[in-house]
Amino acid sequence: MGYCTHEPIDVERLLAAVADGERGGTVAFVGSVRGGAEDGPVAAIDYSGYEEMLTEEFDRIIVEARERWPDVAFAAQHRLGRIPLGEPSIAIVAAAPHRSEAFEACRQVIEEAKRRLPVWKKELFEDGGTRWRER
Amino acid sequence: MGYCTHEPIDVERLLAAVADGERGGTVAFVGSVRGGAEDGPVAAIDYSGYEEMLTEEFDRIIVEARERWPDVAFAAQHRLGRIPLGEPSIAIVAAAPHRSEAFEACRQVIEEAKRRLPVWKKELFEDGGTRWRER
Amino acid sequence: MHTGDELAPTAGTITIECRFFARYAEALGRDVLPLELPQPATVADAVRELRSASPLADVLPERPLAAVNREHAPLEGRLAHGDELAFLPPLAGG
Amino acid sequence: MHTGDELAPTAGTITIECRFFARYAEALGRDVLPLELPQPATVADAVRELRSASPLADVLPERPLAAVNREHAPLEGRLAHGDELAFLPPLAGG
Repeated sequence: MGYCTHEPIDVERLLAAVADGERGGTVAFVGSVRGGAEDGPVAAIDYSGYEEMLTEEFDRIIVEARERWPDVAFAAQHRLGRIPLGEPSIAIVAAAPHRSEAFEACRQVIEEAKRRLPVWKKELFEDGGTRWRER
Repeated sequence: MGYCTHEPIDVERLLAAVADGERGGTVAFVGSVRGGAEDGPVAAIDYSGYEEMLTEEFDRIIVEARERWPDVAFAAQHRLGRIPLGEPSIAIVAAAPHRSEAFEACRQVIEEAKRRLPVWKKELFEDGGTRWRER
Repeated sequence: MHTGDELAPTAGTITIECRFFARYAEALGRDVLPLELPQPATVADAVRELRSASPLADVLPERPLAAVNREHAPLEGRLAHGDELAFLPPLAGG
Repeated sequence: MHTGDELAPTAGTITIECRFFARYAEALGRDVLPLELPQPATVADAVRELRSASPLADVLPERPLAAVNREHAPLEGRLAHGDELAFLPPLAGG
């Protein structure tokens, strides 16, 4: 399962990828497309990425997290392309023997992903207009 | 959707219950049945609860969390009955406009749930033996 | 809860419904027990009364976790006629 | 990455592949541009060279976010022949 997908993210499948009988606590972060632009109602967001780097950088982020939390299993995906409002654009799953590690590890991975993944958002307004959304 | 279920927990359905275009950050905690008993291999755990109180207490926990984080939407379920190793026994979902609130709110609800929900676990060993598991 | 005509108190007493769960219910062989107590009565009074005879003396600790009407209650919690008093073994949920 | 025979350098120079994304690519009307630089060269040297002529002067900031061979790189980062130098508009992932 690659880090990068152009299909809807299947969170259940990510959860299944890390499930086992020894890791009792799993934390998932799911980031979804939000409206809230000033210029009008957003219908969807077009996510574009530097895909080769996205995959490598996501892997580096998870390798770093695994160094810090060796007992934690991770699964993660970023969706690219046109994503309708309310649908997930990113999901991070961390499964650990104890829940505090799962919370911390999941949090670190999403913070690093937001900071480092080469992804850009273009808002698609209902009236047909577009705008790059930069945080 | 009640807080209490005797069927497998459908995390995707809990995520869908809190999804909307304004809450971009959703955190889910999923607690699964772990092995790790000293007395032999655990095949499953039989979860029993004081169901009427479980429902009321879960509701109080979430009302308290909603007072602290008014913008956060919650969904939660505890499964009872015989649960095989590795399957979810509890899931808490918190969706917020910003992810730090979603992490904090989800964490508070699982901590309170672990501390307050009237639920008990009986380990079912592969050799047919049983034992109450108390933390 | 002050309903329950079937639990009509004698003068100066209340009748409550005690419930037992998990390890307590298993050891006791039952999960419900009506209990009559002189007024005023607390959770601690109910525990003392129950522990005055076996097999409950062996099952119920001196300071068990308790809930009154489906809400966690301290040992000093006051009981009313018709209350549901539940004794909870150490919780292990989640 | 020191492959890429198609980018054979002239004496004392290196050739790199510049890549542009999102807003940069849109404003520029293209997403790839080969660039020859005198050795030794840094990311900052490439930025200066690119910004010396429009339309890139209007598109690329003086201190853009950059990646060399698919890894975030500082402006002082050294470039080698055949490197892939990507210019990244402010990130907005997740």
